[in-house]
Amino acid sequence: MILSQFIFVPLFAAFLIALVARKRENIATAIALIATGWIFIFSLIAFFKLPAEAGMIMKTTSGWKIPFTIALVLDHLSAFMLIVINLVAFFSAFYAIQYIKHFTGKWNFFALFMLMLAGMNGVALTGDFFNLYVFMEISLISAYALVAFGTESEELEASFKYATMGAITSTMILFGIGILYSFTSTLNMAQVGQTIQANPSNKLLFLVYGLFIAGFGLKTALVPFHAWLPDAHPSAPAPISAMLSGVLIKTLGVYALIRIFFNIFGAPPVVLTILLLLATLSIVIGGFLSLVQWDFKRLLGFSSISQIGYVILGFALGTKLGILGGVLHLLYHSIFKSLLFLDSGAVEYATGERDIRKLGGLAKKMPVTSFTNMIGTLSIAGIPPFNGFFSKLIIIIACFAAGHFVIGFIAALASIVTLAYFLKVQKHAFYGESKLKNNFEKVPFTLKTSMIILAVLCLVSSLLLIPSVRQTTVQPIVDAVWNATQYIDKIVPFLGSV
Amino acid sequence: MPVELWLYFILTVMIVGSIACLEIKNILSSIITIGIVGLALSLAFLFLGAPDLALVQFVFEILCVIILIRAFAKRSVKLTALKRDIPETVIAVVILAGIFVLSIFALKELPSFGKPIVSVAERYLTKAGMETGSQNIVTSIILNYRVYDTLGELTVLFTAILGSMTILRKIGRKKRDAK
Amino acid sequence: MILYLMCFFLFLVGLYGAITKRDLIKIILAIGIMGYSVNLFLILIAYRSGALAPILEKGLEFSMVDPLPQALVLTSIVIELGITALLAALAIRIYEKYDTLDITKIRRLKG
Amino acid sequence: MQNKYADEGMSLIVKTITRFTVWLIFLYGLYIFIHGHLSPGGGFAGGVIIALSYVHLTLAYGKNFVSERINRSAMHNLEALSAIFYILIGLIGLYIAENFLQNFLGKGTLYHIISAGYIPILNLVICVKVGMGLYLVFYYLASYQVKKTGVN
Repeated sequence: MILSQFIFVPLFAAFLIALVARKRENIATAIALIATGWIFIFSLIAFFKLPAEAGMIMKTTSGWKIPFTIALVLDHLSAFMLIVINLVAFFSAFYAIQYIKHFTGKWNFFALFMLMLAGMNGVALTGDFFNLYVFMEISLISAYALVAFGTESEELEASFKYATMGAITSTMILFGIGILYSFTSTLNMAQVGQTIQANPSNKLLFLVYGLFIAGFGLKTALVPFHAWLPDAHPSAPAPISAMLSGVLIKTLGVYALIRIFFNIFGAPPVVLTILLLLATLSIVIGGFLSLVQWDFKRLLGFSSISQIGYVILGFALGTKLGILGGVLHLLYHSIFKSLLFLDSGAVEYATGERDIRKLGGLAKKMPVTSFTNMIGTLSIAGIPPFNGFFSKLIIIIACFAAGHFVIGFIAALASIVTLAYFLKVQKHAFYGESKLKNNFEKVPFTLKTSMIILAVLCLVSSLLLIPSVRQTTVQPIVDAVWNATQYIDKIVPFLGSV
Repeated sequence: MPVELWLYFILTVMIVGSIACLEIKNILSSIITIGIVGLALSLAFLFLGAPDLALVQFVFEILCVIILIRAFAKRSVKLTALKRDIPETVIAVVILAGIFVLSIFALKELPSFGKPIVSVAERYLTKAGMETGSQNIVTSIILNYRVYDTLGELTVLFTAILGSMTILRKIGRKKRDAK
Repeated sequence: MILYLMCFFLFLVGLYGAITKRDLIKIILAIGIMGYSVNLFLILIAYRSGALAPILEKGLEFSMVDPLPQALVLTSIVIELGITALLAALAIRIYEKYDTLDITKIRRLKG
Repeated sequence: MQNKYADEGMSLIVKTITRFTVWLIFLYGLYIFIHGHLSPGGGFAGGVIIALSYVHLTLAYGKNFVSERINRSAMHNLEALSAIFYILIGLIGLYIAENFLQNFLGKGTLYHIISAGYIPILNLVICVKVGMGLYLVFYYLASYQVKKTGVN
């Protein structure tokens, strides 16, 4: 298994697009599609090859032993993230083929898209703190540029807001890495973890916790750090919104938080408590702010804050059941949220309108979009046969099992709020009378295909809960998170001596 | 004069320069002041035994200042009449002061200046020349041991350039025809 | 210890500028200041008393400073330049669209 | 050098001096990156210095003068090509040695200019990439025409 291909294939595609496809846009599309398809297939292969490799593949780069070089580490959590990233990326790229016709600069779009993908894959795979920072910056910088892709006033403003906040917190993360280096004298994650867990009472660690929670918390859009998300996510073109809400906040935010605080720092109780609080706040505030939105994509953005709160809540409970719920909700949310964003993109493509008060009666004109949107709505609101129900149920049960009755109650109530604001969308946008002013354009083929497949996945992914399937797929991921020292123990034998 | 004294001096210059840069009301002076801060940093790198960085910081600073001046000062862009929002500033200063006081306790535990824990890097210092054939150890790290980072670094630059080009397109959306 | 504190103070000065200033250019500069302080911090923790730059000399043995943070800072300087360029491009476009650089007047989007 | 852009840029004195200093700056950039594995500096510093020599030219002579003489499309191609080349070096490392980006050339003798395996090649690649890229950024930022459309 060549682990570095997850990074160099998209990078190569991006550079190739910039070299040969500046004038020929179809080539850009073809390159992007081949590259995303390639790594999607390999990410699936990687996941199912893992059990044969004792749950961990570690590859060093440039031929030296760790910690003298950078290691790429594939364990179940990374492989899971790779699948989520590349699944959404593939369908977004496929969707974008025809969607992007309304914009100029197709090759810029696909090159930046591939760079963002490479950055996220790098974050999911790397086993080195500084490398994490570098790849994070790659995906963030391309995200800033993609948010401003339409170059309208609002988009530029949202991008500037996102870019300044992102840059400030990235600097904080780098400061944290510097402090870690000062007393561990290494950058390899496993070795840092080994050193820290030998001496966990160091006061410097609290400073590091603070810097990392602010840094990665902003990337996750947890509540005190959420201000950028409702501007940035709606401003981007729809496939990018799907990528940002679907996977970027999860890779740079949730995954990085989980990897660092659970596997490296050994889940310190202080951090878990803080995360629990922030997650609850996110659920409530995100939910209630969505209620008052009339812009379709903005509503989805606020709803992302609320849903990401559920994911973090699951993990922050620190119990096996909670982590199971968190992992499932992470996967499910990336499927249905990207589906909903793609739906909103289709509506915008067809009508040129995002304000749901000015829409109406779309169910007849856009049957596919309307139907898939209905499925997305039912999933995100947690209606039984759809996937969102199961993950939310598990998280709420885990809350009660862990004794956090109030939080469990809040989470259950917020789920009803979710249903309320999505029914508002259904009522105003898809049913009722049409209030459209613009021309109506037909929704093209690639848009429909992507939406239908994601809608099917909303149903199919519930099958992961069947015990025999769960045992081989989800359980190893949960173990990788829950068993805090497993990551370190597996890498330590590879460490070379000075 | 020991290195520490020089560094106190340089850091004071940097802090004063930064505050000045943030408070000056003229855009050109502000950009030039940050140039001075950057050059002071370059000097600090020289004292700390990092000539590579001093060189890179120096040339990057020049490029940064030129870019900012050409982009803003040349266009006679006006800074806005900065009316200070007093309560907001006070709250920010109080919070930051709180963070500073708390950080004193944490930063006390850092290894004292001049006596770092060097474990992984010891290998580079003793064996890099033999193992990579490069006389400059920093180069041997960025281009051999941690060459993957440098790929990422190049990509960041590529992304930033592509991103700026994307943002500076005159027309982003194609017009759609209204009914 | 005092050097580290001064360095952290510089970081907070940058943070102060970034959160209280309302001018787009001042915000860009404040982010630059934060970057300087982090770079300086990384090099400060790498310094060894009496050590020289990590460049080998034929036939000489001497104590050298920790070279790893230098490699990191090299990367981080480049990243900062990229971010500065991107922010400058954004600021120019915003200036074109709104005819001002005051962030309080650029509030088309509601938080 | 009579041309139609004689009024642009800076004064005649600056232009005349620039004609000499540009080459010095350019050569210094070359020196810095060629000696990257021997002395302080390397591909990044060298690349920026080379970009600065172009910037120097642009500042002194005005952007129209330079943009007529420098093929920007070729600069774009070179930039992307050097990045591709970096990955290709990595792939050769994967093929000949066993890891991505592993050194596959002999180490040579320490302290000699031809030594250190693939480091000089990578320095060259980085230098081209950084030089071209940063000049392009400068060019696009400096030559962007702000259209006064008023607040829209």
